Amino acid sequence: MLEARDLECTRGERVLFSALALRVEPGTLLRVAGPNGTGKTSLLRMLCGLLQPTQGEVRWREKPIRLLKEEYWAALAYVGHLNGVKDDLTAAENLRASAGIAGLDADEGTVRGALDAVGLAGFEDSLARFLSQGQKRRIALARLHLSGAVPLWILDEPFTALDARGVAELSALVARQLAGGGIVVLTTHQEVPVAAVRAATVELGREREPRS
Amino acid sequence: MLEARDLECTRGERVLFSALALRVEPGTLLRVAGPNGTGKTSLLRMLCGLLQPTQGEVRWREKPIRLLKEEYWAALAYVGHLNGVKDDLTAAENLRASAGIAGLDADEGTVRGALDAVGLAGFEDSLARFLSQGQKRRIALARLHLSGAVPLWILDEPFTALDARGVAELSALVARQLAGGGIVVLTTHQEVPVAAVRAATVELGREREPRS
Amino acid sequence: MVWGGWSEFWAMGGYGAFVWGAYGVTVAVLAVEVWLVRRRRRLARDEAARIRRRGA
Amino acid sequence: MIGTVAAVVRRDLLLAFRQRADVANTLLFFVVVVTMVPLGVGAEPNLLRAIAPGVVWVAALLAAILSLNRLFAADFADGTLEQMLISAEPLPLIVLGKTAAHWLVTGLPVTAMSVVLGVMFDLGAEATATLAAALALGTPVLSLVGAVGAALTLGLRGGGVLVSLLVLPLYVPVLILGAGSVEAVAAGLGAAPYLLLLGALALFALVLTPWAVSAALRISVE
Amino acid sequence: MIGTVAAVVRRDLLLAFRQRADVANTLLFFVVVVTMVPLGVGAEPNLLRAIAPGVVWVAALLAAILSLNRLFAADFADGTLEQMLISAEPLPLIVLGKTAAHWLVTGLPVTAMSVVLGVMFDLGAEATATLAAALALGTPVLSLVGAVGAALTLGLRGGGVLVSLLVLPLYVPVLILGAGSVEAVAAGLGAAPYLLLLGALALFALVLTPWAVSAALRISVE
Amino acid sequence: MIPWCAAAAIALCAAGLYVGFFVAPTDATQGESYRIIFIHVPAAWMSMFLYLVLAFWAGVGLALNTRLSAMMASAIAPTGAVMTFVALWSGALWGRPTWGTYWVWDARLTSELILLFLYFGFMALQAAIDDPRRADKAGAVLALVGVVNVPIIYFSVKWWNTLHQGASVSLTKAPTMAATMLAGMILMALAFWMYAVAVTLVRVRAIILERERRSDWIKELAPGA
Amino acid sequence: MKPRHKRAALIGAGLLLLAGAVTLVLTAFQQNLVFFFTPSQVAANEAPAGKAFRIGGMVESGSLERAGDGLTVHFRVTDTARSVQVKYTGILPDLFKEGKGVVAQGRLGPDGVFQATEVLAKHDENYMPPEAAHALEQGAKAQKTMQGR
Ligand code: HEM
Ligand SMILES: Nc1ncnc2c1ncn2[C@@H]1O[C@H](COP(=O)(O)OP(=O)(O)OP(=O)(O)O)[C@@H](O)[C@H]1O
Ligand SMILES: Nc1ncnc2c1ncn2[C@@H]1O[C@H](COP(=O)(O)OP(=O)(O)OP(=O)(O)O)[C@@H](O)[C@H]1O
Ligand SMILES: [Mg+2]
Ligand SMILES: [Mg+2]
Repeated sequence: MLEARDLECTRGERVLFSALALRVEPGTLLRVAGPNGTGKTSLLRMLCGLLQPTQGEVRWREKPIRLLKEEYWAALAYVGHLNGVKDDLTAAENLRASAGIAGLDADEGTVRGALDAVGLAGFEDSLARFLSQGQKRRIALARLHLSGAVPLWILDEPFTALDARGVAELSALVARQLAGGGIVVLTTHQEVPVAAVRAATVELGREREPRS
Repeated sequence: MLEARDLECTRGERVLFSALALRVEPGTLLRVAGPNGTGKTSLLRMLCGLLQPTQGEVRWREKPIRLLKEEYWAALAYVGHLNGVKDDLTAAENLRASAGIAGLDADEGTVRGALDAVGLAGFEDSLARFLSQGQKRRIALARLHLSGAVPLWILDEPFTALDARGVAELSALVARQLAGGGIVVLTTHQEVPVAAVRAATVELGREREPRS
Repeated sequence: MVWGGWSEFWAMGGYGAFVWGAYGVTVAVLAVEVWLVRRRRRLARDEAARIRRRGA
Repeated sequence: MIGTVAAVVRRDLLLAFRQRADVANTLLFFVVVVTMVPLGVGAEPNLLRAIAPGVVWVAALLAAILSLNRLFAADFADGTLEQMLISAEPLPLIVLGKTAAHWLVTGLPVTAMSVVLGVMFDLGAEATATLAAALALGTPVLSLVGAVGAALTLGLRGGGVLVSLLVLPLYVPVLILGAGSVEAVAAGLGAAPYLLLLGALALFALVLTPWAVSAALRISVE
Repeated sequence: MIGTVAAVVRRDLLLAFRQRADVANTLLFFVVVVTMVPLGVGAEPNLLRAIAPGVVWVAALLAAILSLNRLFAADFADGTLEQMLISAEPLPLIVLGKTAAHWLVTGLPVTAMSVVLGVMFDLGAEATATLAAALALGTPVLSLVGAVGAALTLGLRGGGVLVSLLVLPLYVPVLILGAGSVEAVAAGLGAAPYLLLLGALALFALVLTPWAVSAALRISVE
Repeated sequence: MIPWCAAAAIALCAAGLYVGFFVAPTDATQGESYRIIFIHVPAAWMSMFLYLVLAFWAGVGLALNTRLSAMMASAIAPTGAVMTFVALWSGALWGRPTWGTYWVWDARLTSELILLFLYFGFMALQAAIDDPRRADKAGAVLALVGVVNVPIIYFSVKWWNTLHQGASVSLTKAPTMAATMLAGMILMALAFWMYAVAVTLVRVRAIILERERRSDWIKELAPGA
Repeated sequence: MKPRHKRAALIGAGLLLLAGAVTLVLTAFQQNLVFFFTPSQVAANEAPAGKAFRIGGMVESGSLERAGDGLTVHFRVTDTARSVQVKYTGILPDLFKEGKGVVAQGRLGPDGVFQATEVLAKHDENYMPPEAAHALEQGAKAQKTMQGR
């Protein structure tokens, strides 16, 4: 169970949001919505423990993630704006490297299976440099197939650059994760095409106007 | 009037498409559709003259662009996958630099006006490094406001990272361009939310399956 | 008293250039630091006061 | 047309100034080389005087080579280069602007610094002036020729090395002429022929390389 | 745990190998510096022998500094670094892996090259061996300490220069000990105390810097 | 507190200089040039001491996330750099008449120079970072890494046989220095200390005003500050 | 392994390595790592042959001779046990005196004379007025050696 208490985010001199509280139970999809520049990405990064809140704390299973550290991160998969894909590695090498960094061990079969699942069969050994935008995004998303047992997924605009079939496949994947009792937090400017039993939305930047 | 004859595109060893012909009259919106990795971006870059077709040619007002060169490019505005935005320049500086490169001269008022028009009022003097994804995209799109009299726009997934209002504003802009007798070629995986009188679609990668 | 007169004092037994060079630069550096830090405080205070006036 | 060049130069200088790295890096590079050489080699004035011109020229070469991959890489990675290729202005002009900016942040500081170094190493007025003049004529060649290498290897995997391999042989004449000029002065001969040749090289490079760079860029960005 | 380090090292080496630039660039840098020095100084063997260790060490330092910005910058720009920060494995281990890879592509070639250089400059077997040993112990310190600087200045505007400013003072002891060891041997004394101290520095750095780097990375990526 | 420290600094400085120039006798070997001791040693002591204080506050700030301690650290740095510079400068000017050279690369001198660069690095790093919170933390990491240098400076004369002399004043043995000379030196050291406290406090107030100008409590503080 | 155990293991390994580092440092300080060599070391052939190095000690009382050109001097450097003959041409520092500390850079000639290229005076940590110095002079000076360590 993921919980945030009294979160405040300050970037530069602007307070993006404050006194934000949320509580996400297993099996729930949380959508973070709001116009450009209102702090969605910042919130997700806080939930990941990449950004320290200026106030408040994030808790995972009743313990502050600030203390849990690696224990929390072992339960987390994060796909950010940036793909974390190296142009000079092939798709398979990229995925294997990601697994190594995350501390998962992925054998050849798992890696190929994951790439297959995101529709990159046949491109395993192409350098990422020679893949299209959407194909690179798929490499990043393939990480979700590796970390099968990870309960918490945080996805920042995961549908970007995907074609219609890609969107559908990812939606199905998210639905499966939810059905399995996982938690998914995501942002998207499109309508969320996920059939979730339990869903919630956090709306950022309601009243705020940019200040110079 | 933009025209392509018998275009063929080969990337690596794969033929992405061949014998592609198209003809876009003034006031027409051309959407290039197709799944990830089928060559949409490649086609747009060919239309820009950035990529040489392995076969066929692109013609602008009945002359091959290969010969027209700067004359053609003076009539073209292209917004690619990549924003062409420098993290270390402010929004205004970025836009001014783009104008300089494109050979337009933009005075202070024009630049501020363009940024205002894409909803970046108040962020003119923020370094792009400190802007959100959507805000960076808006800087790239602000170029379209500068090049008022340019008849041909080529936009590669222009709606990416924009929020709902951003999408609406861009759609209105595209509609205005079309109404003024301009041509717009774009790709998008979402439904095109533009009310165009004359629209056409090129569908790529219909039958193609990725080959290894 | 260890000195026979001012000129002897300034001469520092022939080491005047070194002794006064060291002292002089020290005094200069410290003076500059004091000036800078006071200027910084003044600017900060003015700025804060301006914000306060605007905000109030 | 001049406006375009100016706009590009202004933009690149602004970027260099923002990142500050570029300008100061070159200067710092010299300070480092110069303070490290006595630290490592021992601080004998005669020895240092003997190696000073060599050190300055080697450092100039290194500064040029090491900064070459920065010349187009950033613009390539973030899409600005594409915009340059489809500019309504002639590409060679834009290239000239970028090269000029590169020279302003590498060659010019080197040249200016060489005067200070000449004094520090006690080279004597005439040798110092010759060193500075040779650098003023030679460093533009380094930037212009280097740009061809940078453009050819843009986005290639082995980029960094390739550039050095392509460019180094072309740099050797500049190095020989440049070092030769200072030695000629030290030997009591006139440096004029060396400087004239360097000037000729600079003019050749100024005229020919922008076209080569433009062609190379169009190929590399495909 | 070891698996993580290995995975990171493997990945970085693979990347370095793909880009090839990294390894070969360092070597090329050496060859350039070293072949240029006789050009500038004149090829008197005794003189060259005297300055050779200093030159090699200065070049090693420069190579280390110049490659530092590549250490984390690419991973930062493309989002991989974020993934490392939220890895289930301890960050210092991952950092260690990256630093090890950095050493393998900069320090190791330098060390290997030094043997060739020692022969070229006719240093004699013992001095050459000492030079190589000193480099083998000293270059890891350069990589480890440099990583702190690189992590602290990640994504900053003045990055390049700042790194040099932060890291150089910390490099000076390594330079002095390293050059001193060879001189001691050339003077007919034992190099042992120098090498012992270098080894101690290396161990200290090995233990302490990964934590500092981890802290710095978390701060810089915020 | 600031006026008191400033007044104390001025008074102690006057007393120290009086003792140093008019009471303390000429040194047997160095003649009058030794009078540089009255700024060299206090400045050298303060340069090391201030670095330790800086690192302490930086560490506290990093561990407890208290902003004030980080600001203390930033406020100390320039004064520390000034002290280091004075120690180097006066030492060099002292070295010429006594040793016969302004500079040698011995352990004490080199490590003191490194200290100056560490101060510069700390300030440059903080200046380069726009976000004050990140600047504080990054500076703290650097400061803590640099702490190893201080014992090296201090013990260098013991560990190596350097050109620089050993300690004249230490806790474990009687000072090897005439009493009036020592008195002058101690007075000047106290004066430098008071100076450092005064300047640092003024600077930290300025920093607080700069950083917290937007928060409410500062608005009450501003007019009277 | 749980993350907490991993952290503990890492810290343990770190402490081990640190202990190793300290051992190395201590071993290094047992050997000689020097800014200058003493005459005894020179006599024991510990100083570099045919290379420039620094020699440190006291100027032996009564050993100083000035040559006719007024610039060249000969003196002996001693650490009370052994001494080395030094020849130097150039300006001496003011503090250069018989019975005082000195550090000279140069190389040892085949005749056993140290040809100095640079002579620096080394001051000890004693500061006292001339009268006191005079009083101490007799007894203390004989034993006083260079501040070697
Ligand atoms: C640039 C040259 C010099 C530097 C960087 C330097 C640095 C230092 C430092 C850092 C200290 C404080 C260390 C401690 O408290 O143990 C110190 C102390 C001292 N220095 Fe220097 N010094 C220099 C030149 C000199 C010279 C030329 C002399 C006189 C011959 C001198 C005499 C002293 C004395 C008497 C102390 C006090 C030692 C004590 O009682 O602890 N220094 N110096
Ligand atoms: N590193 C940074 N330093 C300072 N301010 C930043 C930084 N990153 C982002 N910001 C500011 O924080 C605000 C929120 O950014 P964030 O990326 O969280 O927005 P977002 O809601 O994800 O927007 P988008 O929909 O465009 O992705 C932006 O207005 C931006 O100006
Ligand atoms: N530089 C390149 N060299 C070789 N092949 C490439 C290169 N760039 C792209 N390709 C290949 O060309 C194909 C089409 O790429 P393109 O970027 O045009 O696709 P796209 O239709 O725009 O896809 P997306 O919807 O993901 O953006 C891809 O399958 C890719 O493998
Ligand atoms: Mg976002
Ligand atoms: Mg595409």
